[in-house]
Amino acid sequence: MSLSRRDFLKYGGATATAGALGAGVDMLPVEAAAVSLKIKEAKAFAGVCPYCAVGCGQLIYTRDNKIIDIEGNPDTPHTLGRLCPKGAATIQLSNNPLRPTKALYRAPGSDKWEEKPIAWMYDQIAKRYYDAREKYFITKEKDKDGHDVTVNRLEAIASLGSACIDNEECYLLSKLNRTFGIVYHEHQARV
Amino acid sequence: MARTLAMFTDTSLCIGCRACQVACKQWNELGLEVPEWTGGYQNHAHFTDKTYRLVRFVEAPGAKPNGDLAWLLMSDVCKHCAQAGCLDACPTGAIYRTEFGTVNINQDVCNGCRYCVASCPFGVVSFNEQTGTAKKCTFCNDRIHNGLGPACAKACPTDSIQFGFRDELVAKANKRVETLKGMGFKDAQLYGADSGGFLGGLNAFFLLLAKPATYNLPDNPKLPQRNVVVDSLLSIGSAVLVGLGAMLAFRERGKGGR
Amino acid sequence: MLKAPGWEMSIVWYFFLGGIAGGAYFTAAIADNFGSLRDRSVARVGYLLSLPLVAICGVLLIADLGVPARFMNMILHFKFWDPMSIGAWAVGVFGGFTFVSSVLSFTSSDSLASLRRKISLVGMLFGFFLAGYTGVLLSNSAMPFWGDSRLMGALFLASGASTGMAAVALIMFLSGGSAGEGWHKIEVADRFSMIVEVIVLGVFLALLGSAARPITSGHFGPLFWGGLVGAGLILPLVLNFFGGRVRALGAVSAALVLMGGFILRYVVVMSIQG
Amino acid sequence: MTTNLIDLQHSDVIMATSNMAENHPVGFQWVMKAKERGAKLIHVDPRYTRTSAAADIHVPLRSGTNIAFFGGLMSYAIQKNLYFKDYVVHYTNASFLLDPAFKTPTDLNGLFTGFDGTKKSYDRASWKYQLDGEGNPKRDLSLKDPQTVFQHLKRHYSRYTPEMVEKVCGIPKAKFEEVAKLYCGTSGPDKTGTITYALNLTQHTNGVENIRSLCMLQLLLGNIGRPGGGVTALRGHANVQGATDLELLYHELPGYLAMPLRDAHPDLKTYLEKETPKGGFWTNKPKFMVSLLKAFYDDAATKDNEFGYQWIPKRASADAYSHQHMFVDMYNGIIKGFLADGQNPAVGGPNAKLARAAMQRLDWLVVVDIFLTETAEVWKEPGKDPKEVKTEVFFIPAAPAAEKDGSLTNTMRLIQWHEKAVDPPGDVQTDAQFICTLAHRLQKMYASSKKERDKGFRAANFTYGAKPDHPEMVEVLKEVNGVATEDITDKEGKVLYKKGQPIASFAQLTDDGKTTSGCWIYTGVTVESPDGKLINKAASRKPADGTDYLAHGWGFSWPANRRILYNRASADLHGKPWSEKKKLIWWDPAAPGAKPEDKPGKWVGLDVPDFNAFLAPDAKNGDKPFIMRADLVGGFFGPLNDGPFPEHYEPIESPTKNLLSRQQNNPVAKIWKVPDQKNELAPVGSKDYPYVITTYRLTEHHLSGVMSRYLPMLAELHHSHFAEISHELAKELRIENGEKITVLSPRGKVHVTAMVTNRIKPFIIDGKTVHQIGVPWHWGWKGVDQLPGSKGDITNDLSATVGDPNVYIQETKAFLCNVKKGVV
Repeated sequence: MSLSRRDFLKYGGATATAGALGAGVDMLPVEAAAVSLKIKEAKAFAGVCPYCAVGCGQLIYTRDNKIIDIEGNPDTPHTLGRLCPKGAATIQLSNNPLRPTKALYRAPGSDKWEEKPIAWMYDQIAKRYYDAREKYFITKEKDKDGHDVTVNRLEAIASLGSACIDNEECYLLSKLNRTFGIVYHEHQARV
Repeated sequence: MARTLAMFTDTSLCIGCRACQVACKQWNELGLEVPEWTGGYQNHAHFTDKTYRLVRFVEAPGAKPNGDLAWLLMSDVCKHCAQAGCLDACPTGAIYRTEFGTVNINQDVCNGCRYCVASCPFGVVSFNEQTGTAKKCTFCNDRIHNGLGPACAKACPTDSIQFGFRDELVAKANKRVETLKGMGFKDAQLYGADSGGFLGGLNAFFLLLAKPATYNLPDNPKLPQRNVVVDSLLSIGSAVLVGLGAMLAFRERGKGGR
Repeated sequence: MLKAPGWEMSIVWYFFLGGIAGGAYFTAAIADNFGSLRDRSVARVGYLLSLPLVAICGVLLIADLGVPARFMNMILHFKFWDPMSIGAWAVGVFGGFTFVSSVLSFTSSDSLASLRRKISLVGMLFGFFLAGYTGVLLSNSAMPFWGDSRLMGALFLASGASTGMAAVALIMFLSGGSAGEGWHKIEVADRFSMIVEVIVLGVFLALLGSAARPITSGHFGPLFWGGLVGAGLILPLVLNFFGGRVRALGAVSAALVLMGGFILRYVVVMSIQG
Repeated sequence: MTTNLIDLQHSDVIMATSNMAENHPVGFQWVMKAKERGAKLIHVDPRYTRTSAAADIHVPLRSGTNIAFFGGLMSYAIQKNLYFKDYVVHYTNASFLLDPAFKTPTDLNGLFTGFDGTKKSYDRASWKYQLDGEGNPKRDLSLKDPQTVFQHLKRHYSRYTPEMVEKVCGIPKAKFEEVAKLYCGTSGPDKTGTITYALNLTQHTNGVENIRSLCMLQLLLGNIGRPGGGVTALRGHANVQGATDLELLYHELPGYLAMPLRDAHPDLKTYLEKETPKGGFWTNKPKFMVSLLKAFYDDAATKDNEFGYQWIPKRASADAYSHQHMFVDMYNGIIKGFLADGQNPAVGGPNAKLARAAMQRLDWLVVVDIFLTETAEVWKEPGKDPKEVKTEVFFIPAAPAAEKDGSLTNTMRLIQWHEKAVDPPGDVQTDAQFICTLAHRLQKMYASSKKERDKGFRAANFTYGAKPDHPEMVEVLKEVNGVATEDITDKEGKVLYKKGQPIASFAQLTDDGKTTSGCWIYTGVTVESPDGKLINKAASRKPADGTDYLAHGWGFSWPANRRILYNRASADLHGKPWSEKKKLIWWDPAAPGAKPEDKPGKWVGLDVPDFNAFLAPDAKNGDKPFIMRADLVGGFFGPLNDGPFPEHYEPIESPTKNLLSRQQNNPVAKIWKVPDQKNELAPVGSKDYPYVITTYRLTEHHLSGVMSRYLPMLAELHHSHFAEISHELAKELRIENGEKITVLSPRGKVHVTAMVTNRIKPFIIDGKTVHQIGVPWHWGWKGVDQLPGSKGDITNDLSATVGDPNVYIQETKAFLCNVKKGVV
């Protein structure tokens, strides 16, 4: 998406002042040029607010692979480009010094994190999954009438989350857990 | 001069969500600020060099038309006064009025004398220790000069903050007051909409559901510089008195002399 | 809800020393123009005292800015109705006068001396201004009490005059220059100023009524009544009547006047902060 | 929700039972628009909130008494004849006759027929309709027969008088009658009203019945399926709807298909027999189930191996594996390893102290999140010596939405696509990347396995697009949508779908393995254009316009892009809108039929019909709008584990005995026994815990705080963790506004700032004063260091491990606590 004059035009339309700003600006091309706008040269992407389930459309403005501004997308029919404080703060989910960018490992009984290569983490996690499945997998069980039933169930691993990830990711997680045999399989909707 | 732009904050539509406060912080890249206990939800207690939009929360028992408790929510901001104390006070010309009628501080010119801070009837202008300059709502000067509305007005979910040409908004506001009066909000009133009223009218004006004092706003704010002539004349008066006194004391013509 | 500008001790000192500088220079100018040859010592002390004080004022004023390097922005931009703007100008211009007058105060040439007298008559006006404008600046702010006090400028000016005279007197006393009749005259002149200041202060308080509370009651009350009104005005005024004969008392009176002048600015400026 | 936020503007009365202004501010703009049109807003909430501030009437009700309130409203509507008769008679099961043996709590003192006290469960034998010769339910359209659902309903709720509501809920009679008059006024052809709810109704030991009672009121007033009506369910997370549709839930498979049970579903045939109803749209369930199995197992799923049905794990019991079971079983050592992906149970779940203790007993813990949550650092819990925690912890930094492509489903069932704006920094992974990379690693480890049990997992595909570890999200969505596994032709042999083409509608899914679909309700979200390009409808962004206020061109709303569910009910029996003012869809007899040879007639209007578009009103079942129900009508009578009609019971922890019957609590509610006093409960009217506490959320924070406590712009908006208490209680306890207090429950205690406010008032319950306090639950021990107030104690340390008998959700909206001045 390209930075939208749409944004302002819509904005105008969305308030009682249709075209107001257009007029304001056209009256003063020099002024307009004189005051620089940080998102003028930025790329705009269509986002959806990651907080509540209203699903406000957002415009994410970036420069040099960095987010410089996030505001509402005025085209969004059910939100008209408005945001709540959380939506308006979305930028700090990405640009935030508290955010870890390296995989971390905490050994049993240790009192500190250790940075680890991401590949090492995957190998280790996969090993834990594999070992638990091999050790605790239940293939067959007797039903209430004592007949053998194939249950192919793994109770030693539980999976929780998430209502904060995308549909595609939810599906992939369901697919992984269910095909792997996991039955403790939940997310926030339950609480 | 372009047609005057304004922000109309209709507190009867405010749900106190503070999207405006955050949207302002985000766009203007204002820093982190440690909140203080205000007794309720409101933070921060006052406008600061890092808070240009501030939602006020006021519990008003019995103020609802049906006599129930009212929780008055108001998104406050720099009023961009038509007669602005800060602008008159500024000795450097850093504070100026834009062609849209808004009042802005040129951060490259301000030298931090703080006379504007003392001269704002609303306690809006604040001093920033890091930059050594005065800060306040810019009416998103960069945005309005590029066809975008102020960040706060754009974010507002309920149209409590409306942005546009002043004359149009005032007309709208007057209608809204009538509607609200009809709904039983007997104290519904506009604050700063009348350009014949105090400070020549505010370019960020408000619709209130109770008396201004309830929102901690002055009933009739005045331009601080209104007395400069009187005060100067009185000073000259006392100069003359002490001057005469001294002349009498030193009067020596003829005696000795040259 | 209103915000204090965060003007504190450096501004108190600026107001205080600015008042002395203005007062001292105007005393000198009066003595120079209307006094006898023997009053030249008074004039010289006044001129020479005002010069360094204005210099210090300039430094204090600039140092208190958020961005001192941008001090010139105040000078380059002139707003005749804005006390802060012309104030900054006045400090500069008055500084020039004090310099010239100080230099010329050493001349023995009559022509230069008469030039000095003429110049000082003009400079005197700026002296008055420096002593008084700081009050007008405060009284034209949005702050409660400051903004309500119509006579702040008049009060600061009267106080500036008397502290200026007191400073000159004190220097003469300490430098043994209190022998001549100049001493007696300045004591009399200071007496006038003090009386004016007492009257102005009275009216000032009467006009303000409850608005004066920040200084007349609470935390600053004792200092105001005891330090300024009592020890800084009434007592020195009484002592002043004997100051002519018992020079030591005159000197004490002068010292008290200076103290009072400082306390006045201190309570007025600080009572609004925080 | 059955409706659409945009449509709220057409309501005449909106009854918010949730705190909508605070938790869904942007959606609330439509409520404000309705108000500007003259609509009235009622806010029902124990606390006076920012929603109450905007409301015309605030109705404070004691937490945990929702059914008493809704029951009172239903009773009022029936007694005062304010219900929508035509709608009730024809579009609901009100006219159906019930088995004579069936009795309600009115006769059985708080219980329905069939209660087994030892098993603590109901035998539902008598909970059924009387059937005629063809096996169809007998009806009495006059509603007069005492065995009609309607007469039972009337009798059941006749006990819920305004006086009773005042006694139980603490709502003054006059206020209740004012509200009842106002809301029941939305009945009839010209008016509609909607009711919003969120966790205020769900988080109770009768959570499901709470919501049923709301829906029943809406049916009674004829508000479902009509503009400005419906049930406005407001969900809390960006994708809680999607995560539910795609079934990150223990009891179901994607698309609301039951997760097989060992005893009930030994094989696919039995499963489909038992799970497929005789009537309604669910008769298509076999197509959906088989298509899902094909999506999971690809070519490995064949007719001969039940399409891989046996590879799907079978549950040992229906009473197992839910969130609360999970942490009890984890504490008991059954669970060894745990993946927390974008969830923070150390703070967010009930009885959080138990949850943390359970996680500290794990062998290993994997946390995938944006920030280092309390869950990731559970071994650093204040007061805990890390040495004692033997759990091995792996933390994978995750990417927020702005750093990845994907779709989210909002509370309106609207699927919206978001674009990746920037690359994730450092080693940050998207969740999809994490899942697929892990799956690939595991599949490599099982590559050589010959075991039958592993075949399914080995066959499951986790590679989408060219780069295995960077899955192409559109490809995943296409699998969710479903494709043809081979060329599909119609009777004439004309090719409908070529192999691999996305299926356009779930109506075209098959039960013979010719189609896949990862979630049938999403079918239609991706289609193929005539020129063979994949069209992602979730990414379509056509704004609303005058002709289409529901904006069908923006995103894709499941099912089949319908924006208002059950919209057949917006027209009368004969297919005409109930009124011009409230028209949505209607039968156009002139419109051309499905095929040229068919006789004309079609459902048309402002929304996609949630109905067979060509089924005439006078055709069989052409007058039955609720197509997802077996009997095709709205259900007043709807058997659940705790009864076919909602009945008021007190919360498990309550300050008062049940004033309505001898049955104190929901008789079948789930109460877990946990060792080491990890789940103590306060007795009725406890002296040690005399106050009602409700937990809640704030506009400025998000759930367990992971996405708000670490963000300075949000964290600075509240001074510190606090509890809202009334002036009356503060006076009794000599507590000053702003001082630190201690809130205690039998499970734990928290230290918070006292916020003394007019917005909380004590209730008068059966003549006695009952104090209630409110405590938000966003805080944990982590946050922004420069903002001390961003960190605080964990409110969920107070709540208990008890649950609703149908879905096992916890009771965090109403339990007991004590309050003490200072830090004790």
